[in-house]
Amino acid sequence: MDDQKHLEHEQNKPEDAERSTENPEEMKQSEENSTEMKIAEKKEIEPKKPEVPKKKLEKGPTKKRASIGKGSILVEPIKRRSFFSWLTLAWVAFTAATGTFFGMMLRFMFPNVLFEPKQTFKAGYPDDYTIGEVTTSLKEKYGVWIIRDTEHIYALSVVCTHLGCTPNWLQNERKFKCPCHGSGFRKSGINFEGPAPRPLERYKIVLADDGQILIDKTKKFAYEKGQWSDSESYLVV
Amino acid sequence: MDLIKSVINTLASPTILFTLIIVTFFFIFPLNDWFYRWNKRLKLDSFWTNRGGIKMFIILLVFFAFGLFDENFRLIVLKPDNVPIVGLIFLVAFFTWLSMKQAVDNDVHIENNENVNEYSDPDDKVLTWPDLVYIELIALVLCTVLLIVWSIGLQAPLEEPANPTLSPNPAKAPWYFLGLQEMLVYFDPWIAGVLFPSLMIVGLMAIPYLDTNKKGVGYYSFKQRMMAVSLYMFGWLVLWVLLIIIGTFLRGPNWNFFGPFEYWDLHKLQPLTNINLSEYVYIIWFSTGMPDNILLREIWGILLILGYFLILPPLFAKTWLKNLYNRLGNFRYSVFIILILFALSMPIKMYLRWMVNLKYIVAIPEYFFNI
Amino acid sequence: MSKSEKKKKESILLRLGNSQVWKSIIRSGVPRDRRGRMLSVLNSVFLHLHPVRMPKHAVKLKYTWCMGGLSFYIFLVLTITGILLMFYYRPTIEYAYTDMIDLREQVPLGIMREIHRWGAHLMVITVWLHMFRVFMTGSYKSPREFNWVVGVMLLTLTLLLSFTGYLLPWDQLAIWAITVGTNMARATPFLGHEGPGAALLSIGDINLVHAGSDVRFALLGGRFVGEAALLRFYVLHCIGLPFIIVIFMAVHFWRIRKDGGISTPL
Amino acid sequence: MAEKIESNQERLYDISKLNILFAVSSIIFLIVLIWTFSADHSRSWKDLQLQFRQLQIEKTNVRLAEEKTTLSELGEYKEIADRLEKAHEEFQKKSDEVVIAEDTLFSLKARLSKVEQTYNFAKADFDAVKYEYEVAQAHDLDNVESLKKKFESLQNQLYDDLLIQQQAEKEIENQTAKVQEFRSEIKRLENEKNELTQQTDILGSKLEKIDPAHMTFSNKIANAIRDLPFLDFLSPYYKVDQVVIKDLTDNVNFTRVPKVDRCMTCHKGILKAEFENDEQPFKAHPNLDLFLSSKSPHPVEEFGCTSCHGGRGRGTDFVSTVHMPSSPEQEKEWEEKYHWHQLHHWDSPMLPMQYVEASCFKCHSNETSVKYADKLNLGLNLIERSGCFGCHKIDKYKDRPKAGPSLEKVASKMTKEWAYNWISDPKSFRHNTWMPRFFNQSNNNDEDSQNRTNQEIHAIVHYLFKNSSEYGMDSVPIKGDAKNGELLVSSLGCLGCHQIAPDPLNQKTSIETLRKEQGPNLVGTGSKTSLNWVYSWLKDPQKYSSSTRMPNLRLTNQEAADIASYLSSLTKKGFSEKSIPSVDEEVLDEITLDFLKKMNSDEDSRIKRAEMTFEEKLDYNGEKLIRMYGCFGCHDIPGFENNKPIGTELTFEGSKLVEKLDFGFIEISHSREAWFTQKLKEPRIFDRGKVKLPDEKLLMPNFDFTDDEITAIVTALIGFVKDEIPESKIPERNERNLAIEAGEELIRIYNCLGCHTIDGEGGAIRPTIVAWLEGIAGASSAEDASLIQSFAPPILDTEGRKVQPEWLFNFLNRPTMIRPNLQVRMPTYEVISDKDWNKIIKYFQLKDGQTLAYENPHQISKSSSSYMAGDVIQDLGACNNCHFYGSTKPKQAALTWAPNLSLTKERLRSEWVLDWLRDPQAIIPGTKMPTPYVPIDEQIEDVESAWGKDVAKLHPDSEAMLKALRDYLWGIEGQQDVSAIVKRHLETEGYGFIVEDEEDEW
Repeated sequence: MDDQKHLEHEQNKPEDAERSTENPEEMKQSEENSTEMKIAEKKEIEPKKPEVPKKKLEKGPTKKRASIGKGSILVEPIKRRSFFSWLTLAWVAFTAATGTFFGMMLRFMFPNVLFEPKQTFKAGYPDDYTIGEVTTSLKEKYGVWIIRDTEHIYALSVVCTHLGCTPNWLQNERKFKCPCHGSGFRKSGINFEGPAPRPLERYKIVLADDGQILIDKTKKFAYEKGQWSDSESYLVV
Repeated sequence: MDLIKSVINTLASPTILFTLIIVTFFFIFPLNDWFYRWNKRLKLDSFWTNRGGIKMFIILLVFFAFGLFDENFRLIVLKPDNVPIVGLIFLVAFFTWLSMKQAVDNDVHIENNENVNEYSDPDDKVLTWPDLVYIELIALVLCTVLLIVWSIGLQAPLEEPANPTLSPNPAKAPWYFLGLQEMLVYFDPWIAGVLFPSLMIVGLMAIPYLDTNKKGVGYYSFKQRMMAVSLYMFGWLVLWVLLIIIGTFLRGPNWNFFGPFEYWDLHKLQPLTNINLSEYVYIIWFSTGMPDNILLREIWGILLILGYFLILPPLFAKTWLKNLYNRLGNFRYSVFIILILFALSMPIKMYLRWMVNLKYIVAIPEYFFNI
Repeated sequence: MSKSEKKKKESILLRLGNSQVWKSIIRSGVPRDRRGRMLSVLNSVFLHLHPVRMPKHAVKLKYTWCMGGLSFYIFLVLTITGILLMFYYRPTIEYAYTDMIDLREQVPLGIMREIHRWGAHLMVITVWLHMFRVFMTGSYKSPREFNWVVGVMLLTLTLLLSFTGYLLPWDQLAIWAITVGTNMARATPFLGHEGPGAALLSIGDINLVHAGSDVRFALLGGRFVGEAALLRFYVLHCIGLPFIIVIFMAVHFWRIRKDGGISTPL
Repeated sequence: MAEKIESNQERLYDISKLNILFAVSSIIFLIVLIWTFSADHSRSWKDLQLQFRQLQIEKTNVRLAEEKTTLSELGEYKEIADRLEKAHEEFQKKSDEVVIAEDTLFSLKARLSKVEQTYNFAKADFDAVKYEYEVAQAHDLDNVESLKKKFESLQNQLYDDLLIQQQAEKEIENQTAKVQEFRSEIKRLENEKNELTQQTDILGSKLEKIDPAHMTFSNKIANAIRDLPFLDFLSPYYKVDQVVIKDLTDNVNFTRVPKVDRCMTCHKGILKAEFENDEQPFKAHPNLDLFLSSKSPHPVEEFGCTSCHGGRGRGTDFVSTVHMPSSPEQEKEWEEKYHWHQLHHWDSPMLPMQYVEASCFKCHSNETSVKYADKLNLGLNLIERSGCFGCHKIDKYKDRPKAGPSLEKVASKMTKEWAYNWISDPKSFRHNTWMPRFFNQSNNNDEDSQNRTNQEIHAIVHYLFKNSSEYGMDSVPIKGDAKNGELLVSSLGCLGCHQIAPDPLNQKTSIETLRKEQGPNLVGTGSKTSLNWVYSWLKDPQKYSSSTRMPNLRLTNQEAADIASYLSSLTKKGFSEKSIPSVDEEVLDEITLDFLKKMNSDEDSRIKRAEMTFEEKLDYNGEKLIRMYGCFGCHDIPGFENNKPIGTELTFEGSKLVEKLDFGFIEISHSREAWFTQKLKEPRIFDRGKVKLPDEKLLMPNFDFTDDEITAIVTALIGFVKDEIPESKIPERNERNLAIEAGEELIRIYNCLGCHTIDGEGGAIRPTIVAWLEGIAGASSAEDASLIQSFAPPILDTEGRKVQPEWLFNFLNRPTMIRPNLQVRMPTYEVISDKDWNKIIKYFQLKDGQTLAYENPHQISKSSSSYMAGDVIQDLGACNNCHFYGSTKPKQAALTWAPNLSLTKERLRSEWVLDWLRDPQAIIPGTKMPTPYVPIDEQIEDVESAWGKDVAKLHPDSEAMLKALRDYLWGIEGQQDVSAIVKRHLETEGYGFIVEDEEDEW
């Protein structure tokens, strides 16, 4: 009835012993286990029983070697040259294949097309915007603020440069304030308080053929890289 | 009443709270013999007695009971997703007490050359069935009961439908990441969001390899592993649990600090202007403009950082931590000290921000590289 | 142990316990003596996680706090409630939120969702406390170093599981917590498009690491938290991470036994 | 060896062999995985994009070379380049000064930064204290006073800081200006140069992006690696392009999913006009003004591709997109080139190009004629004219009048023999009749069937004549003059709807030709019916059939008699003489039994049949056959007033699954188009090879459509789809559009465009006007376009703005003479209800943006100065040369006569009159109305002396003068109906055509 289990436990023994050479405490434990077993099986001792551990014990050293051989064949001394090259080749190929397989998994995560909303849109005519004001009406739909100062119109990203929250324009304090970590930005988009590391980005803004403002969110202009002087980062009015 | 509240509000402000805790922490959890002596002298180990435990429990209970009468406090504490953190506070307090009590108990035994409480004769074992299995079963049943009662009593939060264009104010990460989020206030995302978490995981994993102390296995003990326990406690209680508590209860709209009894006013303003080290150097001290060359501009910060990580470790190895260095050896010491320096950089940076409005030590936003 | 007197009479239960069917399933029958109790642990695939005999302190709640066991148990509870929730929940931006409302309003015993959510929080806490306990008893020390490492992995995975689940209700709390959380991935050095070094990874005018090809994209399946992110988090939450955590758990439990059971003072 | 033996203990395999096996299998594993990548990487669209890129490079290079040559030949460019060089030299000389200035600027900026820092800190402190102060104030806290003090001191400090900051800013501004001054010349010249080189620069930078030859070294490397397998997610050049249209959907049966079209992945040039002449797949869309471009009404972002063309939009290769060839040749070509086969797993394959207009109907289904979709329009018109909707329910044609004439009084019109011959083969009498052929078709032309069908026709004719009711015909009171009748037919406007074409005209069918086929071709009228019938019909069509669309032309007895005798003279030889098979009771019995058996048992049927008399059998069969063939679908037949159409409903035929079409044994491609085409060509063909009883056979008659007509009808049929189109995509259902649609439908039904022209459409009658003109005034007059126009029915452009609705309503109900010179006569449509007239009037009004039904009449005072001036101006303009003033005849001959001006104030709208006077040609090009003369170029003194002070007062405001003229027009009174005068004049003096051209007096 308990043959199988019994066998298992016996098999474990040499391994336990092996490891427990480093660890006396553990040896105690495993010994305990085996004594435990003996007690447990006293009533069902079968004639085979003494044979099995004996056999195992005899084979112990050989088996140990064999098991090393299984795990790391490099130890095997035979025909060093020929198998060394085959084995190296095998492992190189296997590793490369495994790498390729993980590459496949990685590549699979990047689809060839995206179903994301359009990044280019028209935002009315320049005259729709009041000088000196921040227009927040496009924030919800397109994710931009449009700001017109005396000479320029520019489109500011509504993504906080800290962690991507959406700041709010506080009209009275004349600043953008991020609710997540308290970063503050001036009307120009330049950061002046809180943890934001850099100013808000500006989007490409040009006049379309029909005289409307065309904003392209795929093209960003970062202040710290000096891109705000790029002619597409603002619209002259 | 209002006076108590305003006192607590004031105490809860980060500078005071943090300073208080940092100053007292290592007296409660002594780092070395010097602290240990003071700990004894101040009778701080009386926390870890039954009486101390009950006192602590009562204080906590009274605080919360008292707090619940305050509308602002109630509003925050009873927010469904914050309830686990209230539970966490009690659980952490209880288990800290429980473990320390047993540890202190065992310390006495060890000092008296007695067996620790956990010791039992290796031959005198108990059968797993039914003792362990049974108490496990009971624990599971009780746990299930707790979970169901909790579930019936408190509905899981469901707010308005997701709106990608409208950030709630404040927008918070799940509570168990609020420690990280709190760090984000002081550090660039790549440090607070990527480097620190990775180091935390790596650091935790490294613990068994760094702690060469063979003592203290299988029983609660303190004195034998004083430094290990205290450092762990610091990381766990201060840099993790405390930051979570701050992030949950004390961070309000616009990520401003609010006392536990303070109304979360959307319009509250705090002076948060801060500037980089390079600006300090070139603008405020040298009164020249900022150099165009990035490396030149940030050289001071870079030197400072290099100094922090390259000069301090050998310095410590020669002085303060000589014993430790000798015990751990080169490699272990290096890893250990680097991890510790990283952990320390957190409070350091916080204080720099609070005291001198320092934003970044190295600020190269051009390459998203800020420290 | 001392209850062996009770076996005097062959009650129906006992006959049942000794029947061929019963014995074919539970080999040891009803444990009535020492051997029986040992066998009941040894023979059960579930119980043999435990050794047959244990040191006394290991049974004491005062020592173990039962946090490891509870963590595992809560994991099972979460698995079961999670599977149930999957019957009603559709991970699409059209339905995710409304399905949550329906779970609350219409689905019989929709309390499963509460159990799942609070259970998740509780599991995070129990895992932390388990780690705390293991640290305080020095149980990470040799020979259990590696199991501590595995434990840290399990902690990380627990947090990730909880985090991926956080998005699924698709409410403001969810989307913004995940937005804030995943935005950190943007700043991953070299791999995130706003991380240090990412700008260096470009050839000519071609930026190799940008919002559409960085690590955050791989996580979200898009440039922002949207439909693809919901699906990816759902898959990670329901299959990906549980698959990994189960493997680590198996190693963790196996190693507890192989490393000599629960830590014991010498 | 010994070692080996030892190591082989407890071993089964030779380890070195296993190593080799492992190595080999790992290598194969690796190769297979690499293969996976390469298989995934090679896609047909990438090859096409590569080709397109080459094409683009070639084109751009050519254009760049052209631009460069132009530039190099431009003197201006060289000059600027030289000047720029000089400016640089100049700048170089001043470099020392520049450096100093820039240094100053730099230090100023440094100062500003410092000042700004101070200010920022102060501001932050101030804001915080301000908040605290506000809170304290609001809640009346104790520390208000101290906070107030703090607040005020900070405020002052902030102000000081601000002043300092502003001053620093000002200094920088000045210094910047100074620094910029040095470079201003260079900058200006560079701008000028850039303007000239703009085009070259654009082309150059484009080439730098696409042409490796123009790339920098690192870009070349990037170009080489960006599309490699695995790396192609980073920043690929070749990628799938798509549009997602959220509100247009593909039907996947359980639900509808947003449309995703990836067509432009291969059709890369589709939106670029410069590729208009390239080969597919790179060719630009041939009609970018109407489709795809963002300026067009159907931008690609909103409509995609497959919403019109069909096909599987998500596909990215030739077969999976379900391309469909438009001809067998193309099919063959595709099979060779693309391994094309029809993918059957998509219910809406691409439409072959010839049917693509079908898709217009998806959204424009309510329009009577869809602009630019000629084929679809033709198809829709053919369906209407052929009366398809008589047997097949089609929602679009709900409540349309029946296509054929009423047969309620048929016995009075023709003989039974004629009717028999007509039914058996209508085209043998009239080559272009719409009446289709039911008999002698491929499934009933064998002898047995013919015997049977002959008897069927007998029964039908019997039924029709037996049930025909009395028609009180008038007999012709006067002898008609056939010659004059012919003239009248060609001049009164009959030919707007009818033709008299004895032989096929061999012209392509179009909307225009169809307009002339509104009424029957009048050939053979004499053989068909009697003189009296024609006369009575002409005098009052409604008397014969109350539902006929034939209008009343208000003919005098003489005119009617003339026309009747002319029409009666048109005979078809030999038709009535055709022999008719005799009635065969035996066959009739068979038919009777077949019908009876459908309702009764075999035995009962026989008994019932035995009880019937011969007459009853004919009756019984006639009724059953009319029911079976569905004759009542097109004709009013007594006893069939409320029957449902007999055919399949076609409202959503375009969405019918191909699986539901019975292709029988006919081997044609299994597509809707092919089936429809075949069905129309040979309606009974799908019976071929099938064993069927007579009453099981297909019934659809043969219309003998030409191939072009079939294509057009199939186009329309395919367009009858069930797709749900969101409101946002279909033309807006506003009041205006609805009114226009309703009006257009009526205009179509009553064929107004047979005579009138609206927006360039219609005027089918004009060629006959030309013929008439030629007959009456000679060939030279017939070539004069304005003359033709003046004798053609009026152009109705701007009608809505032009006339007062109330007048129009009265006119339409009781037309009166407006243009005295016209022979063509506006008929009276008694069949059109007031409601429909209102729709038509509303149509005209809303089309011209006229929303008011009632308006204040234009008020004038005859004593006003303006009126007086108007009097003078009308005199100057000699309006009375052409226009009637009440009963006063115009001065010139009838040839140039124009409307009676006494009608003006009731007929026209004042605003329109002003526009008209300002420039008549702008409103109706080619009108003979000249722009009235107003004296504004003359000196004011001359004006006053010549034309009086009233005119001078308005000088030199031409607008005011025209207004004055209008006021005068509104004052003209007198007799309105001048028809009697005109008639008398024409009878006595004729039109007064003059063969030579005459110099106009004005």
